[in-house]
Amino acid sequence: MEQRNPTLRSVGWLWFGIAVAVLVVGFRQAIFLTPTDAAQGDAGRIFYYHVPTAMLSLIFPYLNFAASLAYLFWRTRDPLKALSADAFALASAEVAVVYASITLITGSIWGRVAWGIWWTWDARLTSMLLLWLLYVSYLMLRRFSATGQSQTLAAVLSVFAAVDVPIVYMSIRWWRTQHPAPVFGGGPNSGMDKSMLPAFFWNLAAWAIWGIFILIFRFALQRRRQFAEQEAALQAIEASLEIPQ
Amino acid sequence: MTYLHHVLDHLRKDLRLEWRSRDSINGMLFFALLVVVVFGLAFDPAGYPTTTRQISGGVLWVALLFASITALNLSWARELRNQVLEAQRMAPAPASALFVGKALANMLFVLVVEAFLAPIFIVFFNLHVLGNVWLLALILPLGTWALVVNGTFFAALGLRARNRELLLPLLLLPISLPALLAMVQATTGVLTADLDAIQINTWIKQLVGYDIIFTTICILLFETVLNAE
Amino acid sequence: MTYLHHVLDHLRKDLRLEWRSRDSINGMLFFALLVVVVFGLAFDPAGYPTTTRQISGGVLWVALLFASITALNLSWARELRNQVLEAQRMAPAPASALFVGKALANMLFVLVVEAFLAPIFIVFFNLHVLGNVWLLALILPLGTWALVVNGTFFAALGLRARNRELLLPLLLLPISLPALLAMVQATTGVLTADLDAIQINTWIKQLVGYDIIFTTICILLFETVLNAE
Amino acid sequence: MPQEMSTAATTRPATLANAVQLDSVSKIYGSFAALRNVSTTFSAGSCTVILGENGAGKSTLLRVVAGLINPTRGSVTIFSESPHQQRRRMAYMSHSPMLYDELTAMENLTYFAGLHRSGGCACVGSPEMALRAVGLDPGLNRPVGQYSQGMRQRTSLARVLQSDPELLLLDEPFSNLDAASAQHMVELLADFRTWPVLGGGSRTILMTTHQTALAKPLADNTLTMRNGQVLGPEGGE
Amino acid sequence: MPQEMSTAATTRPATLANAVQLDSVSKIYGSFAALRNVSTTFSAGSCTVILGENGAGKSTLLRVVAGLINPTRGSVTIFSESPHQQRRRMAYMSHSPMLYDELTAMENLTYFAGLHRSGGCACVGSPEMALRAVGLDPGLNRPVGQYSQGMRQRTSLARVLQSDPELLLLDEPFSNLDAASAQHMVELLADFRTWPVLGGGSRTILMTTHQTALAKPLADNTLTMRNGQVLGPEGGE
Ligand code: HEM
Ligand SMILES: Nc1ncnc2c1ncn2[C@@H]1O[C@H](COP(=O)(O)OP(=O)(O)OP(=O)(O)O)[C@@H](O)[C@H]1O
Ligand SMILES: Nc1ncnc2c1ncn2[C@@H]1O[C@H](COP(=O)(O)OP(=O)(O)OP(=O)(O)O)[C@@H](O)[C@H]1O
Ligand SMILES: [Mg+2]
Ligand SMILES: [Mg+2]
Repeated sequence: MEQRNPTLRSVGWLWFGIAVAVLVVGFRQAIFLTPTDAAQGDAGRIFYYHVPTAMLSLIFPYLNFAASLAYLFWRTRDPLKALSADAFALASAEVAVVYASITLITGSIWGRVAWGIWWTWDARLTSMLLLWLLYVSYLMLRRFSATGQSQTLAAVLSVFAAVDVPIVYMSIRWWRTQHPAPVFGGGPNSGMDKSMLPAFFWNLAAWAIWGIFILIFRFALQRRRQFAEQEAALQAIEASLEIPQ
Repeated sequence: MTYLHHVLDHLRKDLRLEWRSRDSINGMLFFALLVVVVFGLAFDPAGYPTTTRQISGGVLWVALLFASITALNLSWARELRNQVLEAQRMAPAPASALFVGKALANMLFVLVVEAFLAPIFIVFFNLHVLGNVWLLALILPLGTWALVVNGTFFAALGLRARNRELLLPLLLLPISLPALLAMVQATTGVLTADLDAIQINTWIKQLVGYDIIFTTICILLFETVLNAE
Repeated sequence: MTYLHHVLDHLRKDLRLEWRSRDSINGMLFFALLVVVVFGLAFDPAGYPTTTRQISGGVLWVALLFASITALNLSWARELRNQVLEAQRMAPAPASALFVGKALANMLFVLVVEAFLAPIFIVFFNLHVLGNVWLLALILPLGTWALVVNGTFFAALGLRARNRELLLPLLLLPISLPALLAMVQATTGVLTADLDAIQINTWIKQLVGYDIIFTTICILLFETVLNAE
Repeated sequence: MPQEMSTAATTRPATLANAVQLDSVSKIYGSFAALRNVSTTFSAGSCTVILGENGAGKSTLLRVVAGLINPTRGSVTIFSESPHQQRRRMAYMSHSPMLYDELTAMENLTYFAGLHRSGGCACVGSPEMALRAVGLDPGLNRPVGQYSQGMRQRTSLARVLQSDPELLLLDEPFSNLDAASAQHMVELLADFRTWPVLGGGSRTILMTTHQTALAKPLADNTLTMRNGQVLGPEGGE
Repeated sequence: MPQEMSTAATTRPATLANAVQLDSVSKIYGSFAALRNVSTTFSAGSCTVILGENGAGKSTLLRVVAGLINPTRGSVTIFSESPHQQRRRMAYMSHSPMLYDELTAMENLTYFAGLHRSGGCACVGSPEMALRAVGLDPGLNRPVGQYSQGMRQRTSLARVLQSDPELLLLDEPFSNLDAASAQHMVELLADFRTWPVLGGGSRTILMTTHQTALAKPLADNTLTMRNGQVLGPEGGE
């Protein structure tokens, strides 16, 4: 078991420490060091939390997709590997939901300040909401189905969800959008002011490190649960084997 | 060819089962009708004809969506009743034929409901279609198939879960939202004549793409779902 | 007093059953959310704020209606599972206590869902309440009780029918239409401030009357329904 | 509640009172008669076993006696009243357990005990004692849904026993039980018959089964049904 | 398909081939082991009866052999292949009838025969013959839902027999049957074992039951299970 391993455990603590440290640096950069945005005032600082989490929340679903495919592939060939793929899929789905939630919340707070409304059915926002809904329904399925079958069914649903996400993007591209255009790789006016860059990258790094930390932590937890279950079953088998027949 | 025969066998069986009871179709029809009435009461169509035209595409699809959700659940509950499903799993015929047969049967049922509902809907909401009516004959089946193919699949997926009836909408709605969006936009576009031909075309193309992609995935993954213990 | 004890026993049991799984509440909550999103996509509230205000009362109640229908069915399905219902019928405790206990439990569940849903609804539909918000705190529970008391009753009525899930909406919707009308009108009136206080008052009075009448009828007739073979 | 062996049919003083009386009872489903003009009585204190092939109407008879279905024609009286009024004095156990899967055995039993109370407190039965009597641990903290079939059947028996019924109706109590569990249940029932009744009456048992051998030691009378009619040795008269 | 009496266990030439082979099979539900390291073989042509108390894992074993559940560990081979690949040669009958209530017996059987065909026409089984073999009238125009339990059980048997299986899995085929129907079913099964197989193999039967007396005349071997393990005389070796 990986968690019982002391070196891995200290690596885990180290990673946690780094995550917290970088989050603190990012916070300092974003709140105290960067000049106030001319147009939006201090509310513009939500940018440093909204955009990194938004970007990351688009990555975790694909980790979930990859893990689910791996699960489906290994399901009959190598059940043990399949189990760890499943644990990873579950962990990444949960992290995806968390990050999407943060994006939605920071976004709507920002929207309240910038646009005067909490929500609008604009392409970006709607697609983000759908992403959130898809992965919440993934977690719901895992809750509702009986033990033993939930993993396969969840993996199947994950394939659907992953196919759906690009379709969502495509299908609402034609809507008029209120949400700002992409900062990177957009038109000639895209890109951000130099003064904002350090804060942005510190925060992006911080949220990425933090996300990976909770992903692995959740993964290890789920693995431990799986091992405990297996061990209990194994013990039951072994105990019964000792009884002379 | 054998595959086709199997699909037809399943389809015939489902139609026969439905014919013996007629529960699904009658239920769906009445349910959809009620939803239309509820919306009629809630929104007062006569008072605001323009508003009505704007929302009626949405109302139509929402009514069909909820009506079909119950019927889709029923269609698998039949297989579950005497554990017939286990017999299906033991049969050497390909699993996906069962899926295709059932999806086709459900498609037929919902189409029948639509055929009854459409005129009633128009009368009730006092609609004058401003756009090209014939486009609706394309949009309706495409949208229906999008609902039905995913619905049949997810009803099977939730089959052995604790609260089947509750689970299906929870899974189906998020997955079908893009299709729903396309259907509603296209339908409303035709009703109000607000969208030009190119825009409607785009929505229809998306619907076709959605149908093709999801039908393929469903067929590929159905066996896995059926045999997930 | 004994009656009250029995009601509390039943209520406690239902709450405990729900607490063990939390399926109904979670499911209802997510389902209601989905319905709101579906309507949001279908009707595009941001585009037409006035239209939105006009229809959102209807949308809110329709969402709650659909969400609670599934949960109401589930609440009786539990009694059916191991034929516990027969044990209930054999028990010397008054049958209507069972009904009241279950209706109260369902009321609690739906109220919890409403408490979560209301803010989300306001955010998604971008609503500014133009009338007196506090009236809503009166209208919501009254309307909910109207839905729940009839829903619990009709779910019990359809309990032994072949297609339970389909039957409940078919029975419940027509019976609840007057209450639904009152709720929707009163809610919309408060949201748009179109209606004056006297009109809203009238709707609320109607709702109260409906609640009293139907609660009485349900309690009186429940034993008959339970023992109808 | 000691679990002594008392399997042999204890010959009891023949009380004259009838526990159950059926007067030309018919039950018709659609156009199919599940019970045809059944007239019979079961005297208080007796144990009657009803035999008969599938579809003979055994379960229907029991459910009519329990008051769960109303006969199409004829009348049923339990202790000289309608089954509905005598619910407090009888208990019915069908082959499904009639328990909530999500609750533990104790929670289930406490709840059902509550349904039987008439005053403020639930003091009619005592769930712990009933559970001990059937050989289950009242402290077991697992929902009934996770019990094995035999344990569930025993819990179900505890449910009917705790209400201290004078008339006990059992529909195939041994089906799906293995031989040892079935034997255990037979002993329990024999024991149950010896429990004293508060008001000074006696315990009546009415059961159906296909496993004749098991039920024989218990039975005072056997009754055979066929095609909705009672043939065989008439019980209780 | 004549229904002669051939109840006595016909001693067949011991074929060396194994019909079913289980290699240290375990099945774990959550943390509960329903099957524990079961290794056993059933030789082709034998009839094995599995006994054991409730929850011993008999049904689980049968379902693992049928390929309806995958073992958590270990492997199952049917005629040297996976159960999935040998579906065509085996049939499984559980205690629920696995029939559509709304269809008549003929419609049900025709439909299931169709699922077995590999070419254009459904010529594998012949529903009429199977129905006659179990003593039902193929022309009977009533939906199966209105049949009595015994008739339904027979229809269910016809369903599995029509596919002409070489390996027949029966889970408590006699439960809920009255004595006469059960006896009839035993005779049918004995008869079934004498039917010739097209390719020249032999018929293997694997069944669970609690009614030992009924199954005895059929059985070549019996096998006892307890707590998910196979005890008793090992079958088929
Ligand atoms: C609930 C509301 C909102 C949601 C769900 C949301 C969602 C998103 C998403 C998904 C991204 C994409 C990240 C990427 O493509 O890598 C993003 C980026 C961004 N958002 Fe929001 N957003 C919301 C509100 C807002 C508001 C109100 C503002 C400012 C007025 C805003 C400003 C930005 C900016 C500047 C970016 C970076 C653009 C880019 O690089 O693509 N967002 N948001
Ligand atoms: N609700 C019902 N509707 C229609 N027919 C019914 C119903 N309940 C029972 N029957 C019929 O009544 C007859 C008697 O049924 P019953 O359950 O009493 O038989 P039984 O003697 O208990 O048989 P078994 O030994 O199989 O339990 C059967 O033929 C059955 O089909
Ligand atoms: N889906 C499941 N989930 C959890 N446990 C299960 C499941 N199916 C079976 N079990 C457990 O596995 C054990 C063996 O069950 P099985 O049905 O094989 O017993 P059996 O020998 O057929 O008993 P019976 O004679 O009662 O039919 C039981 O303890 C049962 O509770
Ligand atoms: Mg019976
Ligand atoms: Mg079994």
